[in-house]
Amino acid sequence: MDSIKLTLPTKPEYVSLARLTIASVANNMGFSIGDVEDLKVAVSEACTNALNHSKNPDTTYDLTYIVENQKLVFTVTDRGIGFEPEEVAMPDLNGKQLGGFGIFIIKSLMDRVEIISERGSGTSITMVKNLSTTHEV
Amino acid sequence: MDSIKLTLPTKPEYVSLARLTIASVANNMGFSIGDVEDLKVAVSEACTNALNHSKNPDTTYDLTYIVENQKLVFTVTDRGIGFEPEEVAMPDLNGKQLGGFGIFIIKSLMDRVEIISERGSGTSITMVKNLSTTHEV
Amino acid sequence: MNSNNIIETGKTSMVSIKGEIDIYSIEKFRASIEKEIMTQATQIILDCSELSYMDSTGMGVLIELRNKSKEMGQRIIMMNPRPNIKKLLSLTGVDKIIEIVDNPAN
Amino acid sequence: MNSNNIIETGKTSMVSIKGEIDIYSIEKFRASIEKEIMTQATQIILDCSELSYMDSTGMGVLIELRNKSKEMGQRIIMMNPRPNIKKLLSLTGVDKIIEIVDNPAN
Ligand SMILES: Nc1ncnc2c1ncn2[C@@H]1O[C@H](COP(=O)(O)OP(=O)(O)O)[C@@H](O)[C@H]1O
Ligand SMILES: Nc1ncnc2c1ncn2[C@@H]1O[C@H](COP(=O)(O)OP(=O)(O)O)[C@@H](O)[C@H]1O
Repeated sequence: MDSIKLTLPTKPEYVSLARLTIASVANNMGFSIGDVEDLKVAVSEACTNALNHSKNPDTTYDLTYIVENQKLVFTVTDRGIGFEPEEVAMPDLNGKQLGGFGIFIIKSLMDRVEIISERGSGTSITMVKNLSTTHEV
Repeated sequence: MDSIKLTLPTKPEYVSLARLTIASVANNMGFSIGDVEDLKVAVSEACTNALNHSKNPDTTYDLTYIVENQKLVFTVTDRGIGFEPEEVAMPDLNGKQLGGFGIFIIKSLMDRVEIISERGSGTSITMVKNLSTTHEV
Repeated sequence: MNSNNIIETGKTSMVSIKGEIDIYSIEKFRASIEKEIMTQATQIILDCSELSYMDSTGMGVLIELRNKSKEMGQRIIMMNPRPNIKKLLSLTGVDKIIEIVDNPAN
Repeated sequence: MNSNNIIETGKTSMVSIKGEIDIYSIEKFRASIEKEIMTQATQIILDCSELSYMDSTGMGVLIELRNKSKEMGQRIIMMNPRPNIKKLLSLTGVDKIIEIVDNPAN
């Protein structure tokens, strides 16, 4: 069980580093091309939320990738304002709504998602992708 | 001044992540292709030393990249046995010697190198590459 | 549908979208499409053959731009999005309001 | 120097070295060259056209393999190393004991 930690500046220009590193780790683990793309999207959505919503007072936020036997477990953690994950509504998928897709996309693409958020102290979203999953684009 | 931190497993298969991330950061900063290659070599040499020599009892070691105005400052830190940097001899460059090139290569390619090492508590090597340097391969 | 013909008609603009669209590059993307909307072309084709990455930030702006262009009586068409991006367009329902075509020439 | 001719002589082996040689991939590299040394070819050409990365770990093994092959009366030649790798070969003096050739065909 190998663990990789990445601390990134709370700035849009570094979100690509989250994608680059997860793609490399997932490739080496043997994930399919389609799964690697899904992992890039999931980690980016979580980083984008940390930048857009957390009001993170810190100049950095954290990512952890844990390489397990048959799965990749990764977490994005900010030290921002937090929110109530249960109160986030499922987006309308009729092309009218401009936002609100991030968490929905993450949940659609990953095998397991856990959000731990506390008002005033921040949010931590943990995503799991199983290696064996073979639903391919 | 943006700072990126990366904690990697003390294993050969993850050294490529150090190269991947420094290449991305350096590219975005506007370093030339040749300089990016030199940065990849320098960071790899430092990681390779952490793996080969530090006897790091930890499962991980750390990298930091600091993006400054006109330079990239990066550090590789292990929590291993340490050594005396002054006692490292310049390698023979006659093709007879099998090793001892790492620190020599780092010093040749980078603009500034500082090694802080303490017996029993570990080694930290800080390397600096200036953006303006225009010696190209 | 052939890109040369299209450009000749004078009513269609073609924009090639390359690289990655994310929270960093989104404003550049928005600006380049808004420029096309201003030209009052009746059709705006986004050539996505070389678009390697797009996420929900891009979806949101696509919907926004499509609403704007609809007001102007224009159509936006996405050409040759890669499978990973198609998947997201479908997941979010964006493919119901923006036409997606695969150009066999590519 | 043409790779086809070389292979026809039967005394020369050609090995294509691809990707990155570092502390992770070094054992695979060493093994593949040692296999060639065993064939007792008089020349071993390492085609480095697609070798994107090599550092001091690779330099050390190159010197080691060159010593072994010299004992067997063999020559090792590196063909088409990229500028970044050439720079390290020169910096470490490895280019003094291993012949480096640029094949204009590549
Ligand atoms: N890291 C976070 N910190 C605070 N609030 C968050 C965070 N992530 C998500 N949220 C809240 O959840 C909502 C839904 O997020 P999401 O599904 O990603 O869509 P969007 O980002 O487009 O609003 C956000 O609008 C925000 O209120
Ligand atoms: N991180 C480290 N921890 C302990 N010793 C080190 C470290 N880095 C370098 N050294 C010492 O310095 C010597 C020279 O290192 P280097 O120039 O990289 O060549 P090589 O790794 O081939 O020996 C090593 O042999 C080792 O004794």
